[in-house]
Amino acid sequence: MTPLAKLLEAALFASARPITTEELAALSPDDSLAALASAIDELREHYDVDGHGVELQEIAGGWQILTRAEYTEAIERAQLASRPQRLSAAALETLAIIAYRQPISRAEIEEIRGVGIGGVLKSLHERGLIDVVGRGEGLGRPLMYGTTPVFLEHFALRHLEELPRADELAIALRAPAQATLD
Amino acid sequence: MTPLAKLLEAALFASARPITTEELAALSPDDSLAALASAIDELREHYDVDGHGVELQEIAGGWQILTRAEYTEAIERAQLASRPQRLSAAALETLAIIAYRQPISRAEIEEIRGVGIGGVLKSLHERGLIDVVGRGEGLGRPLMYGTTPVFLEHFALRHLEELPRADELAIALRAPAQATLD
Amino acid sequence: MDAVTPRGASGTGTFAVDLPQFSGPLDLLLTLIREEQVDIYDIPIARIAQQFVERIRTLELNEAAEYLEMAARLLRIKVQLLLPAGEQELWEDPRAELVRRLLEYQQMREVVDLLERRGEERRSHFARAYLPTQPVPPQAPLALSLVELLTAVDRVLRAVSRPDMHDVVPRALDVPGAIDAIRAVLALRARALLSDMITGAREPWQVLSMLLGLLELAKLGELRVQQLRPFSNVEITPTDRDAASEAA
Repeated sequence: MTPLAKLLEAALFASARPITTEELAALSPDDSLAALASAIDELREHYDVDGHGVELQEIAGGWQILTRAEYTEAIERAQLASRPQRLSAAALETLAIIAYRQPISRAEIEEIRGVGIGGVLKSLHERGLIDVVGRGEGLGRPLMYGTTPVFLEHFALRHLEELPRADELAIALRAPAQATLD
Repeated sequence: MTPLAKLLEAALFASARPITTEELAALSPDDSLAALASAIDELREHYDVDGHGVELQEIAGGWQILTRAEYTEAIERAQLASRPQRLSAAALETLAIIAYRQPISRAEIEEIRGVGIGGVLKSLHERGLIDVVGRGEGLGRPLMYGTTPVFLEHFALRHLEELPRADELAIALRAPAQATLD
Repeated sequence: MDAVTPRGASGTGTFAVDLPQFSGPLDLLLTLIREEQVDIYDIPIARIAQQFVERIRTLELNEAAEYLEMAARLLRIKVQLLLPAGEQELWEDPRAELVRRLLEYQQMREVVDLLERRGEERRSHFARAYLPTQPVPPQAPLALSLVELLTAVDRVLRAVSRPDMHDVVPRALDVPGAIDAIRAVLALRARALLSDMITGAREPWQVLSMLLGLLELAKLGELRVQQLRPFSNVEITPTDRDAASEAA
């Protein structure tokens, strides 16, 4: 491996979270972005071609080394690491709405889900999946919520645009006027 | 690499602590201890010979993958050299409330902001901008927060009274619940 | 087998815990529509409403206000559909709003499925767990100006100065201030409307202060308050002081 690829590997191994391309570039300011990109490619290919227990994934605007899925069961059985808990259905529904409508207020989310979401919002906030991104214009200037980089990490998304656009979903929402029955 | 070496790599990567040889054996009970020992050797040699940013070390009776010492300095330097960070809107609002209302408890800040602020408080504290300045009188004697000398330094202020509009804003920021109906 | 399908469990409340929980009234409604295999754009509302009510009773969801509210909504739509349509041109299907919400909810559920898949995929990979303790975590310098801090104060103040929808914020009433304002208006005009008096009042406490001020002045005999018809605007006329004392 080239020295730059080795440096990247060391830095990525030292972090539990994805490292952004900018942060990787700061590791070796003398190298060009093109050199960085090719070192990233080199490392990824090395893991894939050479056959490693880990792989390089592009997540949340950066890069992260993760174990390959085929070893997860054996590692968990040997109790060397355990998977994080799944999110509840309520948490996922709330996240889905926030991801697509951000910035969005609590009242608007409740309107779509048809239930109160105080507790869910609090726990999503505590887990760092969402954050207050501003205040709305309406009555009482409600807090507006948006997703965070941790959200992208949790679902291994490179960026929000990786989610299908609303009109690409199978059940594209019709404009309200068309939805009325005649 | 052999399948067993790949499995070991994944397990060592995912574990928070060094793994003993017995624990590694539990990963793949069908393999002999001899096979395990040779897989460990294989992994170590792969890292050394192939040139990697990490190495396999025997520590405290177990095995662990660690980044090579020669890269630690570059990694730390890169974190230092990263560009100036900005505070999030949530952090700014919290800092503003503390600056003008100190000493103030977490509950009081949350009441004013209408949202939990655990994470924000922690990051302001880590930044050295705020600190615990005492305990309040109320239920459970809550921790009271105030700004630090670092905060003053940052704005090149000699003392808190030099904050613009200090008296006016301190009064304006009283929690609404304290206004009473007569 | 019967115990896992909600239908088979109806009438046996003890099985409720074994049933799939619904994440809300829209979830339950959507499930019913799927089970009944009816068109979402043409919901047989009477049948679905009955199913809905039955189901919340079986599942012991009748504690949850959201489900009861939806049940009430369905019954109201059912009633609206039974009423003669009247002007055909102006008639809007009372189900339209419900259909819109269901579609919106269904679209969101599609995203949930996607997130669930992605989350499950991510859960099958482990990140690096061992993190060397760094002596002092070096931090990037902080970019923060005094202007930013003051702007943040502004944002907080704007937020707290208006009562939140969900909180009852006690506020001092300013009756003397309102009385002064009313006297000032009546000094210039022979007749005023309540709506004129409260146009400047942006918040409930200001309207309340104005009302109390009016009642107070009426009690003192300084003005007369009249409402000609129910719900019509309230007229305020100053009483001629001399006339008032003559009458007294």
